[in-house]
Amino acid sequence: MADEFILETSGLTKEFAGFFAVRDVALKVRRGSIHALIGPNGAGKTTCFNLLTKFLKPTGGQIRYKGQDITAMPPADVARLGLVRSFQISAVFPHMTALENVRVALQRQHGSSFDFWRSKTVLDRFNPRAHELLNDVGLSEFANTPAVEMPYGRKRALEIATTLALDPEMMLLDEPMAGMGHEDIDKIAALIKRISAKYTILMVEHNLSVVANLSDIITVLTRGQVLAEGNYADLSKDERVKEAYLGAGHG
Amino acid sequence: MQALYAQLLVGLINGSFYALLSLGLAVIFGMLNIINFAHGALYMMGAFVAYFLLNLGGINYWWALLIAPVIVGIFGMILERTMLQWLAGLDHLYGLLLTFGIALIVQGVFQNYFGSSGLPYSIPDQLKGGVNLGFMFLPVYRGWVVIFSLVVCLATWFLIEKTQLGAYLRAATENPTLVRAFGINVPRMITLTYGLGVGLAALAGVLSAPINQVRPLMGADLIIVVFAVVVIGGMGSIMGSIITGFALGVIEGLTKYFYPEASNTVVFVLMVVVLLVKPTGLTGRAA
Amino acid sequence: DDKTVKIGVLSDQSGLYADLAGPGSTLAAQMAIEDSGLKAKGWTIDLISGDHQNKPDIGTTIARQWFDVDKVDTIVDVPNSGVALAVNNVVKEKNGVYINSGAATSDLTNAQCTPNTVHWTYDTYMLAHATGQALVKAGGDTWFFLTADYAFGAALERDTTAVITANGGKVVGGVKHPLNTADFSSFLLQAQASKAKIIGLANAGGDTTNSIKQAAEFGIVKGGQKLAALLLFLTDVKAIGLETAQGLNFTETFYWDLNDKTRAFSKRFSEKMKSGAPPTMVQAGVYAGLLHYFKALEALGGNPHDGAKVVAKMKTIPTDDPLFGKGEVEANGRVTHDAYLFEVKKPSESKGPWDFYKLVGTVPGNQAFTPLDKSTCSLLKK
Amino acid sequence: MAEAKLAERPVAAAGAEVLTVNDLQAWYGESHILHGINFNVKAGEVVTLLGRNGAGKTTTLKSIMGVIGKRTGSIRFDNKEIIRATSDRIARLGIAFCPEERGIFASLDVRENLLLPPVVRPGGLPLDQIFTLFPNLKERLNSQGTKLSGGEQQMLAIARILRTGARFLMLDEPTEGLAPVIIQQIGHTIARLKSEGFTILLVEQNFRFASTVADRYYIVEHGKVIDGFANSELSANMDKLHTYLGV
Amino acid sequence: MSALTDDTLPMTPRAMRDEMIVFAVMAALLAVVPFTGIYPFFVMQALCFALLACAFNLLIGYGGLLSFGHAMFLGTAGYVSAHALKVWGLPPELGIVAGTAAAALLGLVTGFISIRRQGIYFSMITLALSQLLYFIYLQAPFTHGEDGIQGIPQGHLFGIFDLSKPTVLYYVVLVGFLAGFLLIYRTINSPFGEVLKSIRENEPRAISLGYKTDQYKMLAYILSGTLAGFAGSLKVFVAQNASLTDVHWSMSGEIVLMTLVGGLGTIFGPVVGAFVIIAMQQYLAGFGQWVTVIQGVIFVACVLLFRRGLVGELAHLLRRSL
Ligand SMILES: Nc1ncnc2c1ncn2[C@@H]1O[C@H](COP(=O)(O)OP(=O)(O)OP(=O)(O)O)[C@@H](O)[C@H]1O
Ligand SMILES: Nc1ncnc2c1ncn2[C@@H]1O[C@H](COP(=O)(O)OP(=O)(O)OP(=O)(O)O)[C@@H](O)[C@H]1O
Ligand SMILES: [Mg+2]
Ligand SMILES: [Mg+2]
Repeated sequence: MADEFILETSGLTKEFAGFFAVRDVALKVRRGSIHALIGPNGAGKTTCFNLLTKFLKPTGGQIRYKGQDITAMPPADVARLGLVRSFQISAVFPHMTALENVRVALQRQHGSSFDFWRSKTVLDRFNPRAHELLNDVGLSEFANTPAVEMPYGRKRALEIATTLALDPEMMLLDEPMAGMGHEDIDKIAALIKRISAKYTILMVEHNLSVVANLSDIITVLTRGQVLAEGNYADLSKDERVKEAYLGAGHG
Repeated sequence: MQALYAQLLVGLINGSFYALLSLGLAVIFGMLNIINFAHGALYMMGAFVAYFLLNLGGINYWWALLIAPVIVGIFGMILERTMLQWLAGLDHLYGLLLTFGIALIVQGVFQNYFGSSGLPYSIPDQLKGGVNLGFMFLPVYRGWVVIFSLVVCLATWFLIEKTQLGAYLRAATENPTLVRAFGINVPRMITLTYGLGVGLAALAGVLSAPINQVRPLMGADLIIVVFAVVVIGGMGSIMGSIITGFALGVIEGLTKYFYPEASNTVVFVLMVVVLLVKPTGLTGRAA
Repeated sequence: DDKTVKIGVLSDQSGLYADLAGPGSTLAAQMAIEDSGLKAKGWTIDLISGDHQNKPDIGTTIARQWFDVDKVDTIVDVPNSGVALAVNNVVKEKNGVYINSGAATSDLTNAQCTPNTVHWTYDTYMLAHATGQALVKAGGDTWFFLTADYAFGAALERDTTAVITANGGKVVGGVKHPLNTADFSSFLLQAQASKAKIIGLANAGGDTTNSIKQAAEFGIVKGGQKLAALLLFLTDVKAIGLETAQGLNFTETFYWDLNDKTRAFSKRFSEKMKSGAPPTMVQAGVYAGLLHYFKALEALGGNPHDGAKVVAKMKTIPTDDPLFGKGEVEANGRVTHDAYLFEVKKPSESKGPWDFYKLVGTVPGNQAFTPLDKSTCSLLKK
Repeated sequence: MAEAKLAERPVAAAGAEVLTVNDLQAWYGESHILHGINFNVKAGEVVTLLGRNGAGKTTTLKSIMGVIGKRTGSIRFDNKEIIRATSDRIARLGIAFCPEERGIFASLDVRENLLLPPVVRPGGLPLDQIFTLFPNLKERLNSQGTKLSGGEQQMLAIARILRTGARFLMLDEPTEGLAPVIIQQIGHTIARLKSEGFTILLVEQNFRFASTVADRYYIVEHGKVIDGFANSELSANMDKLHTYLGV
Repeated sequence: MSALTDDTLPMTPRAMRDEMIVFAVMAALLAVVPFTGIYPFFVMQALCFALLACAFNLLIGYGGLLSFGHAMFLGTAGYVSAHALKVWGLPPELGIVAGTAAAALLGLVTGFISIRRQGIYFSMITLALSQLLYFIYLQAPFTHGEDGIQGIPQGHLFGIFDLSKPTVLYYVVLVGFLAGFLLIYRTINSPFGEVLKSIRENEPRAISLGYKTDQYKMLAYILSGTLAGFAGSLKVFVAQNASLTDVHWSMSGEIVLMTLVGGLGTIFGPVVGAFVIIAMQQYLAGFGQWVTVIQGVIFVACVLLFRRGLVGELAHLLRRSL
């Protein structure tokens, strides 16, 4: 591949009525890496995600994805280019089974599905792949359970499986571990590690051990601006990062 | 030009009915998340109660202004306690259908007992006659309607937007369970709120009794327009519905002058236009 | 011969017209059956009633079912022009008899006339002519119209305008208002500004009552202008109250207090009404229409169950009944009888709960209704 | 100043049980979630409920707060039975609850959110102290409640119940989504509240955090309390914890 | 629309086999109606409304969009078909096509305006649009205002079937209804239907998966409008008139009522609901003034006591999807 950065922003800015949630952020995500975005609460991480996935319109700046300027592209198109996000609050289709949840995503992969005259049995061809994905995230036993009835951690896993079904090139994960028990955290962390072989991952996470173990590179945001960038070992020695984010007990 | 002033003023008068009615709807929608289709029927009840008070109890207009909203408000609270209460947390659709059913029942019963052409109610003596403003003859009663409803609207707005009680109400709309867990008796508050919204409708009914025929269907004809006002103003927005109410009266008045055939339609045209430009109404929050 | 008859009273039992037709029409029909004396002569006459809810499709379904399943011979009343016209087609298709008393549309005896239809009581043409002519002759020669913006209102305005100009009067302006307007102040201000002597209300029902009520509020009548309601019923006047309605001019073809015969009938009628109300002209029309129908049946010596045949018979016998007096059923189905211009009494003049009208003038039947040479009914072009 | 006021208030004698839960069962609609929860909290203690996702910790807190439709058994607070009480009455008795999903109100701005819970008795934290604890909030006071970042919302949710003067706080995963600095601050806050005589019932996934503040632990599994021990016995119980929670 | 899905929709996975059996029973029952002495016009009318309610249900029950203006499709198609048959003298099949096409076009135009609005705003904008149309039809010369278009010729379908014969007309309407019903059924159970369902469940998530949800909702809206129009065109042959009642907002309310009584988001609910409501209108007619009160009571009872609707409650009891 020609360019080593899959996603680049320059001067990315978002202003809410005079308040700069994100200000002049230049972010470069290397293809195939796990890139973590950390920072104190309200630093602008989620806003950044929203800008990258077009759920918010930037006030200024540029976003380039695979060399293409996507600053003005609608959200569904961005997803079609292979840039897919997960939500901070788990997002599933509650009254559909886990299998159906994943299948809807697989279906999107294979065309536009405006065919209201065909039977949905044509979707059965996606079942093997859907089971495979559920298996990957450890949800095989839940295949026929409606998503509402699943425990929280499993919903997160399901959401990741659904995202993977799109076969994205790049995934944005917003606090994938929030609210999870230790077991689940380990599982999901292992999963992320595993899939990172194929995909580029940008994630926001407050769980430091996860950040430390998983990420290749970390960008620290504070007050909407980039404070520092580097690997965990370096950053945890950085006084500014300690003060703004890590607090006394670390490093 | 003079004629235009007259039309503007007349529009404002109508606007005050829209404002009062849509205010009640907005309060109920905002706080209970119920699209109160029974609003028109309750407005009608207000007018009828005023009629009964006068003709059966010999109680005059001024007392009716006070008593009728209370009586209808209590009726509303009974409705809330016995029926609407069970819809908390359900889709809007159910509240809409239930209140639609209630409206049918109330209107049907009134029609059975009082026929469809209605009953007369005359203007209180103190407000009879009119003043010549030069550009028009303004019946005193109409002037009173505008001023009185303006005062009521602003008082209601203040209560809901500027007091702690209002904050409770707004919070309870979103998450009644949590507000209750903070120590507030939410069910009682909601009942009272419904009573308030209904009382506003009844008040509008009393105000209109001397102007319009007191008929069982007087509210049914109006309710759709008032819905439009609430939607244009932004569902649940108090100030939005007050301003839109008055503004719409004026716009409608002007239409009646320039293109009368369209005067019933203009509201809907406006609504479509507003929603195209501002998907949640002029001041609304997301549905 | 077959001496069984089945009659269906199809009316608005719960809506806008329930007071002026509705249950009272059913009562009028019952009384007509009793008063015809046919039962004593060995006839069996059944009566059913239905509620068309002012919806044409409900009206036609009921009508069709009555003919197909219940074997009804005759449908009477049917207020609401839309429903009336829809039912008109069904009756023709099923070759029944249709005695309409409740609907205003002149189309029933013009463009849409059928050999099965008899239109009793009133129509828009008559209302316009009687009122317009009388008022212009009385000096009301400049007019301003408040017209309900749909076919009915337009027809009234058009017909009245024709009469006004024919009699030397002038229409100085008008405004079309949408159906079911709650507030008329805008329009009334315009009417006031026009300085016309007469403000013609070419509307109906709640629109009429509200415009009258608000006209009083804006001091229109006090200011010297006169209101002429082109369609107003007894029940409307009751609803507005004399205080407000006094001085109002309009036309009806029946009033309970016209003469001894009408009073006698009305007394019997109101005793049986739940509300104690005397009959309206629509209810009276149901009664009179049925009486005439029974006469035709009797003349035929039995029920042929052939609507066209019965109606043809009805057209050959002159009408004469205690409520509408003498008249005839014309070839197009139009029944002609006298029409009366009334004025609403002052509260001080009223002696009883329903004592509302002063008779101002009478228009003879042959002048009040569409002359045959102007009727567009296809039955006439032979 | 606030301290002075606090000191005047009669604090339940340390060691007395303020909350006693006995055979608590609870249902969501048809599904039976709690199958007999037993535990107690003594005045001035910080007690933490631990357990896997879906074990029933949140449901336990909600049952105490009275916001679960169907519940049976016994919950005694300050020697009053509250299993049948409505949640507004329970709150008035002096229990405050900070829910897992935060429950910030979108139609209220931050200030209104903060001032929303009525003061149930004197002695709550004054606003200036709250702002020292959570400086972000002061800055965003006029923002719409739900426009705050995830973590800011969490701060707001905790802050608003500190104002009410309730002496018994139930915090459901208060550290979720918070930056390490803030978590440390919350730890300090809890310690301070405790020193001022507040009693706290905590639900935590973040065991590391819990271990810095808790006096005692209970382990919840499948809707039952299956074990409990004091902080002092922690090291002896690490193995068990590992099997229970995978820590 | 979350609470809607929580409370009313069957959670069990659909069992297509059950549904096909019920469908076969329904079709068979309807096919023997002319031999039972049941008044066919009543059934025909109910069938038209049943199709209308099914079309409406496609939008709300499966797309989560509550249209409060569906009468506009019914009425528009009715007027256009009636005009085509009576004034232009088109044969029945072309009359139906004209009416249905007009409804489709209307769906396209109004959908373009309304589809981006959410929740209650969608309902209200559809209501506003249908009110606009109502006023237009009240005044347009070709609709004949409140008189409506009367005496519409029924003619011969494809030049063969004499529609003025009640039995022939009955089977034509029945075939039309069944065809429409099957199309809706297929749509629900198509790949498109799956996407629709996911949008109803969680729209932001569907967007993030790369679905242009507006386009799916639009297609569902147009389909629903077109089928509602088809029902309106069929109805013209049954009632032989086209009138303002069909475009009035209270008709839109009635459609909602039918669907609700039968069971929102159930396959057969709208059919049952339509039959119940039409039967009520017919048989309650004898109660005179109390009709509206009784209707109101039914509304209230429905919402308070059996919110899932008749079929919905039954399905819930049997733990089946129906
Ligand atoms: N729509 C909005 N309007 C106004 N302010 C907003 C809006 N969205 C976010 N903000 C503000 O922007 C800042 C950044 O928010 P953001 O959600 O991006 O933070 P974050 O880094 O994700 O924090 P956390 O770790 O707590 O989730 C916050 O102070 C928040 O209050
Ligand atoms: N509203 C609900 N309806 C039905 N079941 C529910 C509901 N809320 C929770 N549950 C179920 O109740 C069980 C206990 O849930 P609870 O929220 O109490 O767990 P928890 O211990 O707090 O877990 P977590 O650590 O994930 O917050 C879970 O199996 C969950 O799926
Ligand atoms: Mg965030
Ligand atoms: Mg929990």
